[in-house]
Amino acid sequence: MSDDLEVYFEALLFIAERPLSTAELATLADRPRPEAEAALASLAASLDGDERGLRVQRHDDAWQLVTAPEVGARLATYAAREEARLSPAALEALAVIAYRQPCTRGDVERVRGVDSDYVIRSLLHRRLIVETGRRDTPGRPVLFGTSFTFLERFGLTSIEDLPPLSTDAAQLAALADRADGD
Amino acid sequence: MSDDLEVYFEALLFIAERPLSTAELATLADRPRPEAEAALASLAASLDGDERGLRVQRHDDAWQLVTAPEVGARLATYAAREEARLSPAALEALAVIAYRQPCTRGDVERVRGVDSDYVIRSLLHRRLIVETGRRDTPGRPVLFGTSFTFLERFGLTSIEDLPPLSTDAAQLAALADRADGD
Amino acid sequence: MPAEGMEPIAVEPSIGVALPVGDPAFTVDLPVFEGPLQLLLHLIESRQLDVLTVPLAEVADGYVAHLAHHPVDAENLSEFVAIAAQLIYLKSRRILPAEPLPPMPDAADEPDEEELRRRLLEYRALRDASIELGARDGVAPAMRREPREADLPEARSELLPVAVLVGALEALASIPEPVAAPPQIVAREITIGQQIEVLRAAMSRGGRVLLQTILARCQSRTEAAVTLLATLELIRRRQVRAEQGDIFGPILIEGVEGVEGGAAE
Repeated sequence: MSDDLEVYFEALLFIAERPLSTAELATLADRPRPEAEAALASLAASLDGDERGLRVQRHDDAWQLVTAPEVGARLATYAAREEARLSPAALEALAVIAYRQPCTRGDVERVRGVDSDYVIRSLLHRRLIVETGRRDTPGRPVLFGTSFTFLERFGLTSIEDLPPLSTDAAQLAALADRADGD
Repeated sequence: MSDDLEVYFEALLFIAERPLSTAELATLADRPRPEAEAALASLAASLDGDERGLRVQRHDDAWQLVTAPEVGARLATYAAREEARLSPAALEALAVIAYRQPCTRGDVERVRGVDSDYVIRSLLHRRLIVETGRRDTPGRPVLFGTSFTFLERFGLTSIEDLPPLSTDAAQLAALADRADGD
Repeated sequence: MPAEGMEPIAVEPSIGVALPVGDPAFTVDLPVFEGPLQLLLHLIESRQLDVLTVPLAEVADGYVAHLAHHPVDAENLSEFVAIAAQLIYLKSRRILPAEPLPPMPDAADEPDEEELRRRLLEYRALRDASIELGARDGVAPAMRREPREADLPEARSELLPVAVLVGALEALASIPEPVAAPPQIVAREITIGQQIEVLRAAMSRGGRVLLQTILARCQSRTEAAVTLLATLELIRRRQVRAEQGDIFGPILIEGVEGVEGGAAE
């Protein structure tokens, strides 16, 4: 790596105590935003490709430096972090939000078939999800999305890293097509 | 870089809150000391050679990850901006400690609802809070209070100058008063 | 073993009335299903049927039996009952092809098997993903570096407004607290068996009754839904016949001659 901007961004993300947005990083570097974005993408790729101990995590146009998931298990032992496991119900709601974000409480309840107010509050409380806005439909329901805390906890570099949904997704699409064709 | 040990050490030095000795690193990796030392030297050389934003610094047999000296001056811009700005998490913890001092980490966590170990450490590092003693309950947890630096940064002459809280916030902060022994 | 081994099922009036739902001996091996899709999927998967192709009416009996005999999450009882009604409708349509049931008052309420199947598939995909997520919960986290003073180069510190401290607590106070978790199991006071008894009692005087009369006495939506379910169950057993002159008109429930209540069991 020799690009000046990448060197600067790596150091900046190292000392930053919060995720930095592309806009902030561009301002700090005094460069146009597309250039900053390209440098960040390149930094992320080079950390990934070189099999280093660190990774760039991206979520909602913000960036942070984290440890590589490959060493996460060994580090978790070192850090001796103890967090209460999530209940199956909370995991279900979290999965719906992670895969369908941004989505509303109603969306979660439609998929799960049950009231999900309590689990969504508990996910909010654990900072695993955040409110991302409101949907432009009657009642303007709150939209939820996952947070950096979610990515950290599950060892993901971005939500694109989520394992694909099982083949059911394809089956669903096929069913939908069939229904549309009727 | 593909050596397993180097990857682990880079991640470990990244999250460690203090410099780690060769002996500690060897123990954590469960490898003989010379092997650990060789991996650390190799990690240091590769970060240096690749002209990255980070460097491994060795001081008296203790190792830490630091930013590259080349970017130091540019990082000062960010630091100045950041000094004036505490993260939401840090502000929450600082506010709880300011209004309910002296209080323990457990008190802060009860109010915030999340683990607050790191954030309290970061406030200690910024010298905004200090240890004031220990609570006389089982486990004798450390008590924290605000510092002189805190008063300076917020332009207060004493903590009696803190503005009053709304009912909701006061009720929330009062959770910290439940000294039920952490 | 769960109830699906008990086919063919019939909802026994006596069951449920004195059902000791809180009895540990009764609940020991049974998962408490939180939602109807979870239960439906469990029934299909435990019989190794294909969600894509199985006629959902085939699991109607197992579903109703489970609902009648085992505890489910009481908070979501009406959702369970709604799906039960759909399944029983689908089943009666298969049993009585020549005698179509009266149309639903609202076309949108007409149970749609493919729509239910689509929901099941979507639920299954996300449930599987949630299991996968659960397996990696905190196992190999990507860890942030927490800030420390040594990282930041020396910088001139500026005055901070005290308002930010108050603001932090106000913001924290505005985060909704999770309300206390609902109890997992509460005694169910209304069962299909009970409502069957109610219907039979009403029919014992004159052999027929207006369904609307019974529904008007119901104290809750759940009770009304269970009553409707009990009616469907009696129709399924051919112990009663239902007649409705026109849409939204009164529904007359009439005992089928020669079938004494309970004699079929």
